[in-house]
Amino acid sequence: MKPENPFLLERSLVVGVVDEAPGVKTYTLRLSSSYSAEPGQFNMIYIYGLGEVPLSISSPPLKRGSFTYVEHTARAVGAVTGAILSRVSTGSLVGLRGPYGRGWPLREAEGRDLVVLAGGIGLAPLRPVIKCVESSRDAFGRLNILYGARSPEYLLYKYELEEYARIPNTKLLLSSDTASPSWSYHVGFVTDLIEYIDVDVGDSVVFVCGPEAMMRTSVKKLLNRGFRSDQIYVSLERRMRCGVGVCGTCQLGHYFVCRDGPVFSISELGEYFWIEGI
Amino acid sequence: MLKLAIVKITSCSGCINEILSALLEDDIRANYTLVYFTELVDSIEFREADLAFVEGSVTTRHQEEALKDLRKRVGFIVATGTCALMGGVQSLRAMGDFKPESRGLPLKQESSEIYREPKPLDQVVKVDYALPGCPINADAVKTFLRKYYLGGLPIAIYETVCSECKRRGLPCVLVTKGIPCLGPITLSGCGAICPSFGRGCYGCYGLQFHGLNGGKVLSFAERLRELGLPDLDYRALISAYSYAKYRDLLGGSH
Amino acid sequence: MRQPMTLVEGEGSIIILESNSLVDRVLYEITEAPRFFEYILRGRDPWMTVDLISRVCGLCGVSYSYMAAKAFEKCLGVEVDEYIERLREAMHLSERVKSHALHVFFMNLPELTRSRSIIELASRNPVVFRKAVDLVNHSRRIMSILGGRFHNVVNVRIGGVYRAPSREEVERAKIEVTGALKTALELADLVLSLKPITGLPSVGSGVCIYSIHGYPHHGDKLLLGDKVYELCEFYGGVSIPHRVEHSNATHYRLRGGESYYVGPVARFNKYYSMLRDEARELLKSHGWSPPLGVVEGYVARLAEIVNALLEISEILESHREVQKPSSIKQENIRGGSICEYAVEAPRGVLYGRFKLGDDGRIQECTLITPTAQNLASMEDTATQLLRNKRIDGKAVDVAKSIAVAYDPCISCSVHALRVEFLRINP
Amino acid sequence: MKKLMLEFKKLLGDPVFLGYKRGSTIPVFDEIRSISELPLEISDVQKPGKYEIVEGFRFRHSHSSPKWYLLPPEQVILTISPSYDAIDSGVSEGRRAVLFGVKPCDLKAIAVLDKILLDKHPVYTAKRRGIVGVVVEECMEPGGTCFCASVNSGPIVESGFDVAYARLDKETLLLKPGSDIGRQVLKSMGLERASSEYTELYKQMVGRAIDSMKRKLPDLERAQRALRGLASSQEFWEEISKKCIGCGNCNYVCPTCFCTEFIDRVGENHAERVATWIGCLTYTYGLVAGGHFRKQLYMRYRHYTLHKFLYYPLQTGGLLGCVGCGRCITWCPIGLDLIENLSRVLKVKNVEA
Ligand SMILES: Cc1cc2nc3c(=O)[nH]c(=O)nc-3n(C[C@H](O)[C@H](O)[C@H](O)COP(=O)(O)OP(=O)(O)OC[C@H]3O[C@@H](n4cnc5c(N)ncnc54)[C@H](O)[C@@H]3O)c2cc1C
Ligand code: SF4
Ligand code: SF4
Ligand code: SF4
Repeated sequence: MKPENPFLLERSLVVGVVDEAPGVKTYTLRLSSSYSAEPGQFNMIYIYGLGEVPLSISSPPLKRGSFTYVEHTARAVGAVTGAILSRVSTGSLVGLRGPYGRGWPLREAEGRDLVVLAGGIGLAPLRPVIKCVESSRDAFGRLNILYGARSPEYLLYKYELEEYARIPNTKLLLSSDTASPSWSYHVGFVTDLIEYIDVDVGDSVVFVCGPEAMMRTSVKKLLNRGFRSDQIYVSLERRMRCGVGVCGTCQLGHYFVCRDGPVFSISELGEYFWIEGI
Repeated sequence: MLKLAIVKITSCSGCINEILSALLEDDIRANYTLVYFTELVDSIEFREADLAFVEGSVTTRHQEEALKDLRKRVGFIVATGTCALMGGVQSLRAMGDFKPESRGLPLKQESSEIYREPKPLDQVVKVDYALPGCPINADAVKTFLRKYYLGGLPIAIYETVCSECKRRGLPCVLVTKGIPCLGPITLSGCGAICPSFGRGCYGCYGLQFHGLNGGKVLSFAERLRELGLPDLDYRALISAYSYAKYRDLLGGSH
Repeated sequence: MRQPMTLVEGEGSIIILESNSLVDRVLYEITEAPRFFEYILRGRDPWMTVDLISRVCGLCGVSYSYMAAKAFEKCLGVEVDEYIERLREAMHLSERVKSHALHVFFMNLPELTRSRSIIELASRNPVVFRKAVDLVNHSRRIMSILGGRFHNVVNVRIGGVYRAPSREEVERAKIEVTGALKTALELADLVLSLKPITGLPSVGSGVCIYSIHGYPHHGDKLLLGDKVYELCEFYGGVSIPHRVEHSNATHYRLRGGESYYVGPVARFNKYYSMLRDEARELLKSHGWSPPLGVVEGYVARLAEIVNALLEISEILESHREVQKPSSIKQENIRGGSICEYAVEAPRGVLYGRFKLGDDGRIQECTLITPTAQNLASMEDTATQLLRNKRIDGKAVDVAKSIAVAYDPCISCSVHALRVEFLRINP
Repeated sequence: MKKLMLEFKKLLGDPVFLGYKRGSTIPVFDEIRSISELPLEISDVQKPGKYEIVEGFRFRHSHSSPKWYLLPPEQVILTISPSYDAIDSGVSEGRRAVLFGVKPCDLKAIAVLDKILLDKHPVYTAKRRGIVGVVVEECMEPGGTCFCASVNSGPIVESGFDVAYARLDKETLLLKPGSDIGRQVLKSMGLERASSEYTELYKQMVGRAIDSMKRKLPDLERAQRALRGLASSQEFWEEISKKCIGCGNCNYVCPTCFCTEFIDRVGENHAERVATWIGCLTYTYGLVAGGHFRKQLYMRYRHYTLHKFLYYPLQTGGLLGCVGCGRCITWCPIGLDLIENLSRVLKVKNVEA
């Protein structure tokens, strides 16, 4: 018997590209209609001859006709993402497999308040969360969105950020590490915004995604504000090559980040979250 | 078509000849125009290029300036070979008390500014990619050129010759025969050629310096000493191809 | 007037000196920065030297390693198994094939067919190009099987080789040799029918290794005219090094000031009769016979390619399993020995002399490369051909084509700048 | 031995035999075509950083292991065209094979890999599913770096095999069945029940074998507790990894290490995705664009150790990642001794919280 090969790819057409920030673009991919994914999951995107990268799904999959459409926001940092940014455009093909991983525990957030805390490109996996809350607004309590970037131009989804504030019962807090003339929001780190969180601390969940250092600071501050470690979820990044828990490169302690994560609660992570290089 | 320049400074042309072998592939020739390659093309100047392979280490002020000028005209520079990355064999002269003087007639003007210690390219200009090896091998060049044309790069894997040796299933010459082998501290890429000939690696792909420090190199040297290599030899052996990195890790006194 | 050299290995320029707007002398300036190999090798032990020295030249590294190994073997009294010695010769010969193939098809052929480069030739005549590529790739694989890789092979050591090829490897190599031979003969038919641009006999006499057994590979005696010299005799007083002001390279001339040349033409003219019958037949059928002038070097190179492939094939036929691929007696290293030897590198006689100190390490070393010996002859030939001609594009072309004909490999950049001999701190 | 092979051949319909095979250098795990290829007349001498083959009849293992077959160093998992059509999925059905003469530690290692890879990794799964018979050689005289008894994976086997044999001396084999197939094989070989003289001798030899293993973890659980307590001590890990140079040899020779890199080869008109082994001790492990999650060598060394002793059990439902084969000790070019390190962990007093 020939086993199934999890590394086979689906050929996917790029149907739209949006410039987000320097070196960051959002791509809309067309997939077969059977595709579906949860917020916080990711796909492996393959570029011919160059390799694969894990990219978070940055929009809830949209079914239209005989296709499903998903978005990915990619930042050029290396061998493969560099090629995506420089070569992939509307009409290009890419290879795709997924979705993988365990996403945000939206079910658990139902009926409770929700804090979304993101730094830089970290908003990508959280955007589907915001969209899901928006589309079933009554299922959730208050929504706080805390988002910051190096400078205003590095914010993602600028074209819709302000709309988030118009979602009922939602508070949007933005920050920029550096000041600029047109910037009317907070200047400083996104973690500064934690003190302005306006939710029922005892009955809420927090989803955090951003650079590792930012997440550590955030979690410390959140714990100080009284959130319990089982209320706080982070989405982790590790070198990731297979996506299906066999290559071992994404291990963090006994977890395979690709399969058991990338979303974990701080209580699940325990000391893995705090020990450098474990 | 991408414009490709092949530039040589102080070196032996071994790498360049491996590049030449890569250029014999039809698809690669179809995608690159050679704007400068004195060995193959009778043209002596070029204004700009998308990509340049630079072979050799910097050993004169003249070369240093030429390289800086090249940097301005070339989009992407590949440091080619262990010379370009870590100084190469010519750097061994820095281990003695060498003075670049001639006994007979004086050296020519521009070469009278010869450096005692050759510089790897990244000490002079920004380097975009590195291909180690003395010489590099044509397959690595082909891979690079094909991936570069596709808009990407080969992903970086930093591991040792042992990795390749083991994956080939070769019996370790150090463990089974007590032969001094530099495989454990040498960058992979050659495919463990020397162990496959039953001999120890002599480090021609250069020190696998990532994640190593002087102490670790010395502890490995200690092991070589146990295997019967005298002091001077293990130092010359470890630094023969990668003196610049060796010195970074261990300081000039070693 | 100064014009950078192209289609050669390494960096250099052609300088044309004028008098009354006419060519007075043609000089070749080697701008390659010296690497001071003779200095680098000091303090090294002979074992390491054999590997290090191959980095003198990326094209003919085997010749260097082989020369050094033989030099040490000879003065240390190391016996090498006969088959193993033949294997090393096969490695050395495949390097000759590779180097000549690159030279003839990538440098001579474009010139003979008036193409700007092999790249242009590739689009004009893809069939020929394909074949040339095949030949190079065959030689690439032969060298990889025998020596580990195409350049800087790792399988030459004092006392023999590190590992003799297995039967299976030999079989693979044979297939490559057969393929190479077939391709080489087809290409030879084409190239031998072309005529060189300039047709001048070379200036000076040819020097090559003296051989009684066959076409010269390596040895400890040289042949100049009809006279046989010991190496130390030849380089100790017959060939005299000159420093010239215009170049980083040392020049060599005979005592009387006359230049001499080394390389395929010198070998061919002296040892034509020792070529295999097939090689001679091939030449005859295209009307070539000795003596050749240096500009007809590609003819000699083709003959040598065919001859070398025949020899390699014979060596592979004699394959046998070897238990001990090397015989080494480290204790034999005697302080104070002087080890010298010469091999016929693709471009001619390569001479090395190593003085070992009491600790068995190299105390002093001299390397005399083929190109260094050819430079004076190159300049004399070009000067004789162009003197009193108008200085124009054509003159430059001729000067260039002389350079290409000699195939100066200048990247070795040892070219023996004598450096101040300083003591190395232990 | 020959009979044993023949019976398996008959019963299982001509499978291939896989085992340690003598070659021109040292035995490696490969296909066995004839009985003469078995390493029956040699022994290995193993010490930290040292391996030698001598005459004898106690061959244990080499750098090679069944991993070489089940999860080969290089596997092409996909060949694809520039238009993203799969040309070849690279995965084929595994050959019907009998593992012949594998060691107890090898068997345990396969059990460990099963938990991680079976039905997830296509190449492994295919090959593993093809294994139809297992013949184990029990170790009456463990090798110089073995410590299987400390980690409960040897020197004898209790389950998971068809036939196990012990070489009581050069000529005498004691066989035991471990499955119906095994019983059938032994029956058709017409073997007698061993007399108590032999079974006594066997028991004694096993006892001696266990005692002779120099490396011991007197109390595995205590060691694990200590490791847990020390996970955050940078100082400790720096100290015990001081001599490690990150060459990765331990990873490659370890029969349970499975970490994999993907290399993308690109040719003139197709590309290949190749899975290759990667070592967690090498710099690549933890390297990401713009950063590194385990930049210092001590971090990678810590991961290796903790993975083997703490994380595997959590990933496999209780199996240790170390099967006590000692390969990582023998094949370390420096001769670093994992078990000696662990003994040091045990000696650190105040870590038991
Ligand atoms: C679960 C998850 C979701 C992600 N989502 C996004 C996203 O939505 N947008 C985005 O821009 N980036 C995202 N990343 C990061 C992104 O995967 C890396 O930037 C990318 O892999 C870098 O690959 P490269 O080939 O360009 O870089 P190179 O440095 O050349 O990397 C080579 C290979 O190593 C692996 N690798 C390197 N860096 C990382 C990394 N940081 N994370 C995982 N694998 C890595 C990849 O397999 C990559 O192909 C995500 C990472 C993870 C783990
Ligand atoms: S032979 Fe050398 S390269 Fe190979 S494993 Fe041993 S030490 Fe490493
Ligand atoms: S084994 Fe070492 S010396 Fe030999 S070719 Fe490879 S890197 Fe060079
Ligand atoms: S960790 Fe070492 S002793 Fe344990 S199974 Fe792996 S190689 Fe064998």
